[in-house]
Amino acid sequence: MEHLNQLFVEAGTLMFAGMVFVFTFLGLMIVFINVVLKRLAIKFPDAVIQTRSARTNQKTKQNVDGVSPNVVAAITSAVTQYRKQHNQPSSTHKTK
Amino acid sequence: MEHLNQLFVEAGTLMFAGMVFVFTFLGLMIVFINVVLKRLAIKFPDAVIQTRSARTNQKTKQNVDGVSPNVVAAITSAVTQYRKQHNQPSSTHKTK
Amino acid sequence: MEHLNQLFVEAGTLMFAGMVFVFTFLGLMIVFINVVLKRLAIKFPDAVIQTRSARTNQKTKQNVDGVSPNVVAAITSAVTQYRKQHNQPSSTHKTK
Amino acid sequence: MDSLNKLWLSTGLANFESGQVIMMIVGCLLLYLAIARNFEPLLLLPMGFGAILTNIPLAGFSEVGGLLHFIYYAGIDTGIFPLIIFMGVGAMTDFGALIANPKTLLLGAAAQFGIFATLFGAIALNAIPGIEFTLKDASAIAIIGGADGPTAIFLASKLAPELLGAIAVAAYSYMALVPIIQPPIMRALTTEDERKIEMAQLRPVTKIEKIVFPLGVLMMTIFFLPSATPLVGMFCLGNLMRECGVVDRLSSTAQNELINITTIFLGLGVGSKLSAEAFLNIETLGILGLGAVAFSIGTASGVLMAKLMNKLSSTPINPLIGAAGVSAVPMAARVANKVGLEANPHNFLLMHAMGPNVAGVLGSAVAAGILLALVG
Amino acid sequence: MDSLNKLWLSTGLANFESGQVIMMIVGCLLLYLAIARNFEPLLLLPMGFGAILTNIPLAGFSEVGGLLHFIYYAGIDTGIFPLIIFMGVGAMTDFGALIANPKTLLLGAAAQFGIFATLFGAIALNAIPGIEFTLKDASAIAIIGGADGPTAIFLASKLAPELLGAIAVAAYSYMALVPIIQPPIMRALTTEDERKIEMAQLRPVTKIEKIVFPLGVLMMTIFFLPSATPLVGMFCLGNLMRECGVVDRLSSTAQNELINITTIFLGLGVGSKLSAEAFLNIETLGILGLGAVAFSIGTASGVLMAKLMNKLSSTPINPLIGAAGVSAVPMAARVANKVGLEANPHNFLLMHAMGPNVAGVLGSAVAAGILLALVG
Amino acid sequence: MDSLNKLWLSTGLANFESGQVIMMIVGCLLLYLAIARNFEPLLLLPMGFGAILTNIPLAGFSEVGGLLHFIYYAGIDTGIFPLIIFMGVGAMTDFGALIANPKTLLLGAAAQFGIFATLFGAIALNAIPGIEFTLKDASAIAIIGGADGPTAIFLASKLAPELLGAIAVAAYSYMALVPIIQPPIMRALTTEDERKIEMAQLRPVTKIEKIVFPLGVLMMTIFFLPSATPLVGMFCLGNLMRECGVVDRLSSTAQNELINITTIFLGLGVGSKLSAEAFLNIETLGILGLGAVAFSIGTASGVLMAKLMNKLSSTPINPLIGAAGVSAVPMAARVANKVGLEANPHNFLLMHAMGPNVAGVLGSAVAAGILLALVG
Ligand code: NA
Ligand code: NA
Ligand code: NA
Repeated sequence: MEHLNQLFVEAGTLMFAGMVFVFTFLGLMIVFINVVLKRLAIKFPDAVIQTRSARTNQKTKQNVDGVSPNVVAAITSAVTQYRKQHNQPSSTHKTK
Repeated sequence: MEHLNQLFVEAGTLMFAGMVFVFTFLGLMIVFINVVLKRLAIKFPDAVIQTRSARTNQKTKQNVDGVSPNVVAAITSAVTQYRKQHNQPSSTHKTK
Repeated sequence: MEHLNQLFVEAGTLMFAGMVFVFTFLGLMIVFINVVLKRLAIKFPDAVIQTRSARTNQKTKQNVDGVSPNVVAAITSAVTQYRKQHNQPSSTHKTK
Repeated sequence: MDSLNKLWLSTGLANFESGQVIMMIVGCLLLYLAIARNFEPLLLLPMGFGAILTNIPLAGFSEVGGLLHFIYYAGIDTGIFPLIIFMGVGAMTDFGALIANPKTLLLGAAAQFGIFATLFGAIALNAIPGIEFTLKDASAIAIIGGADGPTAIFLASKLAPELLGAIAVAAYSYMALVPIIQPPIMRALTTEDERKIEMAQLRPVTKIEKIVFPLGVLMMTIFFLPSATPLVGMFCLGNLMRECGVVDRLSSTAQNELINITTIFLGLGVGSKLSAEAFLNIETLGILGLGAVAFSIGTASGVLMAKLMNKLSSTPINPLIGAAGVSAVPMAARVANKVGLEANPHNFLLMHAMGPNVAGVLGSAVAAGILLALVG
Repeated sequence: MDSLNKLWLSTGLANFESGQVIMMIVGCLLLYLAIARNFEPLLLLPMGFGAILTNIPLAGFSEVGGLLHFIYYAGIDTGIFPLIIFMGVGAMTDFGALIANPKTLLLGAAAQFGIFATLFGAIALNAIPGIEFTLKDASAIAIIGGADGPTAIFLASKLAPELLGAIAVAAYSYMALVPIIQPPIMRALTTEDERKIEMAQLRPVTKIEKIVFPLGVLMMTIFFLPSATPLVGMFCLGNLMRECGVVDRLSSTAQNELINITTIFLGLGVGSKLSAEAFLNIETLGILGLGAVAFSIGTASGVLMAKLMNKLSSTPINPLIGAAGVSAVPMAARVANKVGLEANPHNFLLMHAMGPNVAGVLGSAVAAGILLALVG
Repeated sequence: MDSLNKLWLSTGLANFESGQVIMMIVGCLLLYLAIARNFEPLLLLPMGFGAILTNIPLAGFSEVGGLLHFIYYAGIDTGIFPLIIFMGVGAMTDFGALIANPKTLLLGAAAQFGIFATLFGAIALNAIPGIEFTLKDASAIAIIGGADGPTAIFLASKLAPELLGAIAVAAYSYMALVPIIQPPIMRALTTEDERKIEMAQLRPVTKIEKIVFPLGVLMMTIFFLPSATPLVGMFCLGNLMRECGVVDRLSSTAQNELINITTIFLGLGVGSKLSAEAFLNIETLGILGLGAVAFSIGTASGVLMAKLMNKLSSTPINPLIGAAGVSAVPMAARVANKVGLEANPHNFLLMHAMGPNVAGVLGSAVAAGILLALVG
């Protein structure tokens, strides 16, 4: 009983210290995001070139895909099917 | 020679016991298929929805084989995209 | 100092022996290519069928990029190639 | 005939012990849940199969020289498999929603109360005769409340390997049961009006933020909680590979082939801990019960925290997204979205719930680090 | 110059032994068969390459610390590589044809007579001076008749590791020679009319049957032959992953990347057993001879069993499909189809032959289990 | 409170040593170079991350039982990871350009002078107090001049494991700096007219040549330099799988998933050698300096050799392609192409430079074998 009481005290301390620590830690992460990341985002915005290249990418894809509008939909479905078989992006998280 | 005779007896026994066992075992598997699986098949037939999707699947496949231009183009693009993502021939050398 | 001198001598010897060996070795490789490989190339030229299929391949690629009416053939080969590289359903069993 | 007799003595039928039979049924049950009920099949299927294999008489799968013995000691006892999976999960995780709305980190923190309250509860169970949980055992059990499979396996393999099987079964089962466990608690603790709250659209997040975020998280973990760095470090490595844009082939492999290969072996290895001696006892019942408690308390804590924040915050916060703080990515976020849609058919909470959802992953890794530091 | 002399003494030319030269030629022969003759290239190419590497003087590939030494002891001595490959083969195998026509299991059983007859023959070879096969050796050799590579490697690594190289070479070579070995035997044992027999179309098989089948096979193996559960268990795990429909990403990885990676290393590791001492002796000749006998007897047994069944059965059975019972999937089934087409150009036996073909895989795994239980 | 105090004592902040802080900054620098500067990111990113992880106080990543300790001793100390990567690189390498113009092998040979001259230089550095390089150390350092990452890691792990971290950092950094280091040297040693030289189109190469080439290279290595067969053998295995056309699925796996998985772990494992004791000393400065010297001398030797060959040869040879002899595939070949285009906008040297480029890979593997044979 003595022993159990001591365990309870230890568990209670753990609970308290643990929750304090978790909140402190994730709270500091908020500070980090609000202070460091926001400044970085202002200083290094996503480059216009990058946006452009992304656009070019999309264009390229359309070109590769074959320029016919019907085909685009077909491709989307083909790619989706392919991803389902090989990537399963929505369910992958469950892997853990 | 004594020893060899004994080995022959053992090998013969093994041959007999082994074939009996193999036939018994695979024979029981026949029973299992005929009794258990067949009943399960009746009790849980493939859902209609599933059959449908299977058919759609088959159709898609047939189209691929049987040249329906839209879908076919879709696959080409899927393959191209896939290759881009997985092969990257120009940068692969850098792996080393 | 004595020791360092000895190291220098060893390093120099290594440099000399190493470069001699490297040149000899790669030089022999030149002989190997010029003598063995060239003869093999004459004796076993790439089969005409293969050259043809290679040409078709090139054409196919152009077709895929340029979206010409021959797309159908391109897809067939793309799908076939893709299957060959990644699934090989017919020969996979041989893996065992 | 001597040979046939020897053959009979080498059959399973002649050597079965009742415990093995029961554990095989447990294994089949896990397979059923995985296949028919879609309970986290990627892990429960190999785990259930491993449970069957390890209980086969004479086969020696989990004895020295056996396949599952190799797998367990090479991959789980060392912690390598859960860490590789954590790297893959990191490579699959998009922290965009969290960076856009960092307040949701507090929800991920609050939900960890499920862990620490369960730790207390596990100690309390010692009052029941037949149950004797040390502080290490209790910590390993409590982590079930983190709703994060690899974290639970990693911690259990360090603190209480003999309970690993039961803990993994409980963790993955309850993760699969999230859509059943959470909604009643969420509805009970919120009003209709609260559930209808729509939230402001998230700001776009730049590439640099996404790249620096995992590095920042790692640095903070290094400074304040080195014992969590194996888990957080591998997670951040995966996430950095994903976001940096220069090692896409590594990121893709980490998310696909590598995590798949590891998952098969992790499942088999965990299943090998489902032996009769280790599983068929009253402690397993206790673990299963505590697991349910842990999930419920975590859900409630998250929702209550969100209610509090909604009152204090200038921008509206739907309390439902607090439930996603338990992690169980992305199931818990989907549940929040679904319950929200019931109250307000135009209210799509999914993206908003992804913030607390991934915060919960970090939160439970941090909690695991605390337990390792203080109890391990 | 001292350095140049040291360099000369470190060349291969100054250190070759004749056995090593011969074994390198054997390795090159295997490469030739793989590349130019398409003899099971996926395994024979790395195996031939491994044979060359292991016989390089001074390089120490197969000595402690060498690459092939690591590969062999980590992957083959433990049985891990063949089991992973068996899992992948399971994930590639469709049991539909077998479930639709379960009688064909008897053909897969009959063909295993090739194994047990060869065991007898291997003992008989002891009459030749210089050959001394123990019962373990004979069992490992006999399994060549199973026409199943990973099964042969697994059993040989357990019962007679010193014969592993020769057994693997024989197994894969004869598997590649199936289209040459089988047809004459098939034609000799059947009449033109029998070869013309057309078979009834197979019934469709439901999803539930395909899911429960591997579990049923596993259960039966557990009950009656636990020593076969490593092979059968991993095979059934792969097949279950394939059919259950909820872990497609695991199934795909097992069928592709995982089996490919393992195949490379399995081949290299088996090749490392092709050293001069282990291979260049009269026993290897005996093994190669016995392998041919095993394949022939297995083929004949299958065909004869099919003839018998055709006479007793109400539905017609083409005896040619009995030859597919030796496994060698899918080569043997294709051979049955081809020989059938010669007799009747409208007779497509491929699907019908897939039944005995996959039954043969199970049959030889069962036979391997029996040998392990009684001899191991 | 005792628990909070214990928690504080378990933080990184309370336990940091200055060396660890500096090494973390080095790790971050490597990440920066990889991500922002695109310096060989596939290896430098995991390496930089590994450097951070290994220097975390209390976390024990590189102590017995730690993740990086397992990775290092299983994969790098044994040489397995670099050899697997070499196999993958072999599977990615097309020797067509080399076979079409075999003279370029001499350029690949000449560039290895960078290695042996650096060996001499490393010994000379012993004159500086605080630096004491043995002949083994000097050899491991010199191989940086080979401009080949896995070769450098393999040799360093055998000859001077305590220098492995610095050597790998230097090797990959300078490989990434090839576009900056080489052009000035190339321009200084050639005239405008020489840079303008156009080369004759390469003859087509048949399939049989490409298949037999790796086997021939392997045979020559076996005859003359068995100590190089681990590297050359695995490289040739990969190349044979690529060219033979019958094992495409193995070749594809070797080029993609297998090399990706190995690269992640190789990088982490190498990073684990970046501890303060091993890296923060004057010897590292020496290694970094010697690395730059090695690349420069290698480049110069290649260019000068090409100038000589251009004078002696009947067909014109652009001296710029000599610089590609250092390997650093395909970067060095691209640099040669780019510098050539500056002088003559119609002069595409890329394919011509691929010959010496892949010759350089063979050349440095041969050089590594020589060092192993004479010094190891
Ligand atoms: Na959590
Ligand atoms: Na068989
Ligand atoms: Na080089």
